[in-house]
Amino acid sequence: MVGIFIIGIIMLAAAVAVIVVRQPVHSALALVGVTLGLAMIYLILQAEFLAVAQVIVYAGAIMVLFLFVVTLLTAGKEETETKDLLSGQRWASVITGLVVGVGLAVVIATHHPTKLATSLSSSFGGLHPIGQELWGPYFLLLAGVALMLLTGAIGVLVLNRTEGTKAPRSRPLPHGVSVSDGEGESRP
Amino acid sequence: MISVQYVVALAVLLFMIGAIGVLVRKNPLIMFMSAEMMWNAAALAFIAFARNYHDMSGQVMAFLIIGTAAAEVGIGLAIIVAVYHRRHRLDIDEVSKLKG
Amino acid sequence: MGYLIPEVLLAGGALLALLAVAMLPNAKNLGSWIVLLAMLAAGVDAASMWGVTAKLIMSDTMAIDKYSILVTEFVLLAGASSLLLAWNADRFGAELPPLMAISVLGMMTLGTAANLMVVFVGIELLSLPLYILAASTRTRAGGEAALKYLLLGAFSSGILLFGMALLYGATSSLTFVVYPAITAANTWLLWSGLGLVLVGIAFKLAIVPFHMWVPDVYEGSPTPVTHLMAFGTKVGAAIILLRLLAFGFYGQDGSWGTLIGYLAVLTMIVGNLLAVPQLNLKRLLGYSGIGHAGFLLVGIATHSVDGANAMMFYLLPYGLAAMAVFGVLRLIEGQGDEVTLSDLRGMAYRRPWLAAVLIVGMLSFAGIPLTGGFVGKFFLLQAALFASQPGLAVGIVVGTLVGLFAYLRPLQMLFQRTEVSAKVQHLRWSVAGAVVLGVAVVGTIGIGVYPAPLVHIVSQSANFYWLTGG
Amino acid sequence: MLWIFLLGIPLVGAFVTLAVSNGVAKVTAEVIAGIEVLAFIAFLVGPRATLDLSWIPAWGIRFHLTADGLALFLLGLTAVMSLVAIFASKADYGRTYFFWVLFLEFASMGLFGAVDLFLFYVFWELVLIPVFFLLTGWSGARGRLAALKWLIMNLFGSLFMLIGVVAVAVIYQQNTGHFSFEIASLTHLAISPAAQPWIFGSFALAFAIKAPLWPFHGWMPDAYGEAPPPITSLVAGVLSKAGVFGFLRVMLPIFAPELARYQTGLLIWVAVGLVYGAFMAVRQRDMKMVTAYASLSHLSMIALGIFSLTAAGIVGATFLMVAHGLMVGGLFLILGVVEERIGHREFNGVMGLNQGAPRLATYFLFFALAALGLPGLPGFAGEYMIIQGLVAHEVVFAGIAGFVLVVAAWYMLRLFQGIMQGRPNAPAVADLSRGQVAWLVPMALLIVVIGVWPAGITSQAVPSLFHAVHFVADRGGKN
Amino acid sequence: MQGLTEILLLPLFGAVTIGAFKSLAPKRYAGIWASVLLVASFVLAVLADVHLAELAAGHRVISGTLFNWATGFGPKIAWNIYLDPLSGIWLLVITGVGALIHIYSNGYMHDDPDRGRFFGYLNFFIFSMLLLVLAGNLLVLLIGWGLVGLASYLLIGFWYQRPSAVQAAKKAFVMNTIGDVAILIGLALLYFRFHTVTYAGLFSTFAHATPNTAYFEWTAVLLFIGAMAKSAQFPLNGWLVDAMEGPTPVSALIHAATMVTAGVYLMARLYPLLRLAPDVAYAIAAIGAFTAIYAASSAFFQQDIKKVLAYSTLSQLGYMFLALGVGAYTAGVFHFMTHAFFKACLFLAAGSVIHALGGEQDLNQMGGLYKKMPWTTASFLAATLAISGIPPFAGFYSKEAILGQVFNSGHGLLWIVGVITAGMTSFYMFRLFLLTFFGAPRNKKLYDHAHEAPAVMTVPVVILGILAVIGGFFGSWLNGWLAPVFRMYPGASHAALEAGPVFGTVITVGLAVLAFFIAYWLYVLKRTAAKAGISTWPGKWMLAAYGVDTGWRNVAILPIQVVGTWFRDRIDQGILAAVVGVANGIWLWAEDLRPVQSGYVRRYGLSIMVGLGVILAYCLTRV
Repeated sequence: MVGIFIIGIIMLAAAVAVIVVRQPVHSALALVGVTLGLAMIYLILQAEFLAVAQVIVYAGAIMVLFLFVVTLLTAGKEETETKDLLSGQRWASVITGLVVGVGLAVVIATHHPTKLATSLSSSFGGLHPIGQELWGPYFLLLAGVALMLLTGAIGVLVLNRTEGTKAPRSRPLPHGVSVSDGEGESRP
Repeated sequence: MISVQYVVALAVLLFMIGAIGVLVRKNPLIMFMSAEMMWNAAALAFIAFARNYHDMSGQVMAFLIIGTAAAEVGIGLAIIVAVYHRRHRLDIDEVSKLKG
Repeated sequence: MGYLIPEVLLAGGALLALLAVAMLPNAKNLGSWIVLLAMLAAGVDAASMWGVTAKLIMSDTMAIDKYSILVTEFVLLAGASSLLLAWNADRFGAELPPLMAISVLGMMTLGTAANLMVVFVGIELLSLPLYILAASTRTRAGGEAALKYLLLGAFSSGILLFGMALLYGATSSLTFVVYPAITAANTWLLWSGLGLVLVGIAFKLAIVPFHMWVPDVYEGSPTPVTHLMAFGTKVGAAIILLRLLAFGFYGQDGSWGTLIGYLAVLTMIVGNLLAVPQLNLKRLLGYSGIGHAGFLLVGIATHSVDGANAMMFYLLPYGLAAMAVFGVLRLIEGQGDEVTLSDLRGMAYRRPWLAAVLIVGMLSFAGIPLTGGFVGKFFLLQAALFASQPGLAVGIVVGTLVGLFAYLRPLQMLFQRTEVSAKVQHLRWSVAGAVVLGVAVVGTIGIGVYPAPLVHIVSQSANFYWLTGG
Repeated sequence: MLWIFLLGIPLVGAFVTLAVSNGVAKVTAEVIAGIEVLAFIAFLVGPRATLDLSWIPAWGIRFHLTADGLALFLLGLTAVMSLVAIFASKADYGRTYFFWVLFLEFASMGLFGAVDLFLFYVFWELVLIPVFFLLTGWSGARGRLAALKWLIMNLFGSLFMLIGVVAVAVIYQQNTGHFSFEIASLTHLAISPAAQPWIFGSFALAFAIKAPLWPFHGWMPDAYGEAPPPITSLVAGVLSKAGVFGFLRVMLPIFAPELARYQTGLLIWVAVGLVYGAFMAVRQRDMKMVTAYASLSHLSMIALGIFSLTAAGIVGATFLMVAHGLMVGGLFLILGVVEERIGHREFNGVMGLNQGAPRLATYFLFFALAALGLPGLPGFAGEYMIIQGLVAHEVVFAGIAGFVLVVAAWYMLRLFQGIMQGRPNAPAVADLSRGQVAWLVPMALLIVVIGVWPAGITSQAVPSLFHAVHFVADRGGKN
Repeated sequence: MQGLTEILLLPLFGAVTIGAFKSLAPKRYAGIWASVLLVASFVLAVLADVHLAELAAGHRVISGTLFNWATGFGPKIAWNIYLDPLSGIWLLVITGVGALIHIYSNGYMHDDPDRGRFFGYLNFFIFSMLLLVLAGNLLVLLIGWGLVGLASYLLIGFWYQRPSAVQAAKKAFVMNTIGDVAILIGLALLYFRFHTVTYAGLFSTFAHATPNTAYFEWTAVLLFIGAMAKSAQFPLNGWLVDAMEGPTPVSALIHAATMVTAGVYLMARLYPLLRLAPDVAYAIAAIGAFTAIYAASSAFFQQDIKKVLAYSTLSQLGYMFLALGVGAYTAGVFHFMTHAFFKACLFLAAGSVIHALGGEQDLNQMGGLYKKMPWTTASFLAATLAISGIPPFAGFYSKEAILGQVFNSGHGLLWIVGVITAGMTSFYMFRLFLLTFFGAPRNKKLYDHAHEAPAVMTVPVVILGILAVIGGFFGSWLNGWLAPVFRMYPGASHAALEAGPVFGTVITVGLAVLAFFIAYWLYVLKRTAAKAGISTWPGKWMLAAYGVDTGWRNVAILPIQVVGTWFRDRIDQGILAAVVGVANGIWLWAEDLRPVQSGYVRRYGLSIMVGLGVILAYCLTRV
């Protein structure tokens, strides 16, 4: 219980950091913190498999990708954000965000979920039950996610192909690294 | 026993911060990260409720979210790279030729 | 599982096409042919299921009923027409057919969704290929469109997901078809969850004020992709909204109906209004799509079987008209990506048949009799009035009137006598384009002249209220 | 089955015309329109077929057309005027032009024949489209604007009427449990008092805009002014009847009690339009506008007859519709010839065209006299019957109508004399060609015949107007 | 129907054939053809009347129905043809005088290039006029009524190059339309009440009607307005004088002998209605008397030979209405007949003069013509004596019949007016006669070229002159001839001719003779110029007919023009602007909204967020 509070506070701090720090790299690092915090909460909530998945996928793959792109794109460019030229955007965003957030918080605070009397099985959230679900009734959804990942792969391929390359060659999957020449500005 | 409300409240705050982040930051990467944060907040809420209801489907949902996020990030970053690799600044407001 | 053969066929087709593209890079149109055949097969298979009694499959996560079959057919039509519009054009890339197939698969999934997970997966499956496709020509506008679509899509998906989480919290179930049975309580949690989910879906459906990505993305994307967005995405988003509200929340009388009603009127008027001053034809169609989303919402807002049928009905004429207009657009644009109103000058004299197709499509959008658009609007009006909601009817009328300005201006350009635009002069027909236009025109006029079969089919399929025993 | 020919000939013919080359398009269209006239004659002498097919069974919509006395002569008017308009068109307008004209003929035929409310509405909107394109593609400098005004203003009314159409059917369904759009079955509806004025108003608005009746004539000056003369004559001669026809076809059966309730208001409204149109016509400098506003006034006259809710007034209105179509259609064609000869539409004092073009002057005078209601010509007969009806209801309106007839003499003669008479101040213009006389003569003869023998039309109109007459009798109305 | 249809259709046939073939046949054939047809129909008319006379006195009606005119809204209205002694008189006069004038026109219009058109119109007029008098119901009458208006319009504006002729034609038509409309409403009222418009049907129901009700008064007023317009009774008189812009035979035929007496015919025809509306009958008499004296005084200072005659026509028509108003129907018809003779004669003679002077109509240019034109002078004199009421010329008898019955019926004031008018008539007619034919020639050049008209013109003039001399002797025959008509239905108590008091005759004739001497003294002895006195105030007023035209302009035309201008410039512009304004408003609104679509992703996101907030708020408040 206390753990959750502590982790939560740290996580919130990191989350705020994501959106306030000036350097994108710092943001990405803060987000790593958030995802790790989440993983810990998942653990507390008896979602062990997801905690592991969160660490591997988010902290391991996604955030690395982010950092990679951040460094790629910020290299040799101005790193900090200029002044916000959209008048009132910042204030309006914060206010509406707070309104929505507070509204939802009030909703949550007034909600009293029914607590189940039965105790949680020890295997809840483990690899086995989730696997049974995923490969059982939700198999198609899993397949769908797989298709999405495939799509992602194709997407990276398509989007950062050099001009004149009509069909996919045996190009390495790492995304958008070496193929960033000649495209993008080619609007007639 | 942990009250699910606190966890969901945490998720709400995370969601809120993510939403605000998308709207206030000009760097598309950070905006995208903020959006990921919103997804994560949702996943957190799912897991919390799954814990509350002793129902695995919430966790399955969270798993789907993580998996989908991975695919989405791949595509998203590719698009961002494609759009920004020639630009001087990572500024979303510069990408506003289409309007009206 | 047998009910999911169309989906499986399409997924298989996508994978096969991907493989073909990778293995045989020089075989022109091979991927397209594979996907097209898969789509045809899926369509035939889906049609063969017509007599099925409505049921839930896959642990109550998917609903197979006549609506799902109709949606399957509609989105396959959208997909096939988009594919044909991209036929023979190298600049969209060889991966376009499998990506489109995946997107269409997402739309089909939405048609069957009875569970929030399926909704989520379907929406993402629909969106991710479109993000890529929007940028696939790698023009500056395409990149901008893709980026805008992506960021806002991710943002709205976050909202959608959070709303689902709240719904899950309120009901302890992700299978929304059982909501009426398990919760009689109208809690704030339930309603705020619904609100957030509505926002997420409304984004995809392009409902004001969640519509703003639409014109930009439409304008920037390649035309076949825009067509898929305009037709397919709309079908998918509309059906999921209908499913969610009519399956999960039909017991909660009035409240959401009124909300959707307000949104419908707002959307109809704003969408059509903003279409008026547009000069870029695709952008105009984007706003027009927003306006039509408003019309679709009317059907849902009536909170009745009639309304649901009317919405279902409206999707087809809308899509056919979109096929006609995008098809003409595609022929005019040639190697370019942009068609402005002045590019249409003199077409009625130089390319009378093409002009005729454009006229039919635009008039269907405008809801003129003997086109499907009119019957659709008529159906919607009927539903609105049966539901004793004259405000919605007036909204339809005002929206249509405002939209007229937008639809008539391009038509007047066709009759510009003095100068003929260069694009029209250098226009070349293509067989694939002709097929799309032919289907579009025959369908539009056919539905307009003899709508009885479609009305019958749509009315027949309205048995989903009994699905849950509610 | 005759109906299939009546509708099919112009429709198929339109596409045939589109398929032939530009050079022979006009001849093709002439032949098709001629066949259509023959088909109408066959219709007139043969059995009055009705066509009644199931169309959209789910909503009780039927493809139901009849040619009762109300519609019969309007169908004839459409056939004749279309033929004349095609004759009067220039061959170099091209095949698309003739396609639209024939399509317009098809749509008008359907409109006047439809007795299913849905079908009526379909044709009601359909007639707008060809005119829109004709105005867009074949008219003067402001034609495009005129086209937009035409379509949008008309749809403004029509779409609200669509709500009314649907509402009526919905109410019927709620009353009886089954669907029907058959006008004849939609009578005696129990419309709630809250909805009733709105539904009534939606119909009235649409009809008033189409006619047009004051003050809904905003589209009229541009459309009449800019359109090519044959199209102006079709719009003013045939389509304008659709509005007042709607009052008879749709509103009289469905809204008889409401019409009676609002009668005084309606009468005052159209009486204002009557005077307004006449006064406007007196002060115009543009020759087409004189006729346009005269037409506005005439249509108010027709509406006045309808709203008198007497047998005489309604029969007179029916008759005047046909007569007015021929007269004003012919007048616009003549003015088109004049405009073509002199190159502008202004007429200023005296122009003395008579000097060089006596035949033109003769036909001009004939149509002008017909339009001003010279006794012996059909305008007079219609106006007499309308006044007869007004006398039975409220003699004040008869007085107003009479006053306007006097003003009509004034503005019509002002128009005729201003253009044709006086000392010539410009070089003489060419007279009518033989081709032009060839279509003017039959029109003039037709006008004379129905003027001398109105019974030919009115006797046919009676059975179809039986309901109206009956209704009037129910109210204890005097004749 | 005893040739009635043929009588009707012969002139129509003539008009159509002339119209159709005028460009093919030589020009002079048109006049001959028209005249031949008219003579033929005159013969037929005589035969028809003879046939009528052979019928029993109580059944002197020939009627028939051609075909239905309109049905469907009540009892049918048909093309009824109806000949009785009353219409028989008109029939004879129309065809007879008409034939003479047709013949005369062959000479008068000899040099006009548009002769064909002229005779076509003329024949058309005869057809219309015959239709008017042969009509068996009010509706057919009204059709004829309108068509004669048209013929009058066409003939007044015959010389369409003259702006004044064009204006005059329009004025005549519009003013006549006032009458048409009044009749139209009147007959609608009759049909509404009695479900018929045939004379026989109406009059038989009148017999049982209660007199003096508002319904009958109004109906009678409306029908009388129609008669006033056609017969140019004050205040609808303005057009008749302007109508002199037409060729002179037209003035003789239409604007003197026949058409303008259609009002007299209508009122005589409708005498049973006048019985039911005694107030209107008195008004008719009063207006007739007023018109008589008003027009007579207006004639005093006219400079134009035809205008004097026009005012005299007005004045004589006033007499006829005076007779009808007091119930002296036969006297009215008698005066119509004699008037047709002498006025046609006067006009044709004046036409000869104009013809001789090369188109000059100004009295100031005439004088002394008797030497050059003896036949014309003699005829003109006979007619002048007739119109002045000098015994034993025709006018004396008919005028005496009217004045006598006015006196007998007790309308003293009207009688005095009539008597004074008789004197005035004598004065201005002799002024005209003397200025034209006597005294020294005022324009030597014109005088030198003057010559007697050719025989084709002179013969009709002389025939009419003879009729003007002997026409008065038909009185007793006419009395008997018309008696069955006016006895058929109640209401014609004073219909038959009656003799007035002797002193009345003495005074009348005395005044006329006195007036002759005054005129002789002024214009022959003192050689006063024609234009003398026109600049003094009574002269100015009388010359302008007391400003009735100006009054019409101010009362009717200007207001309509002002209101019409206001409609055009304000209301209609407003309506058009409203249409454009709404469209522009939509356009501008859309343009104003476009910047909202700013292209900035974050703005779009904010829009989503705001929408989310609103929807959330909605959802939460609804629970």
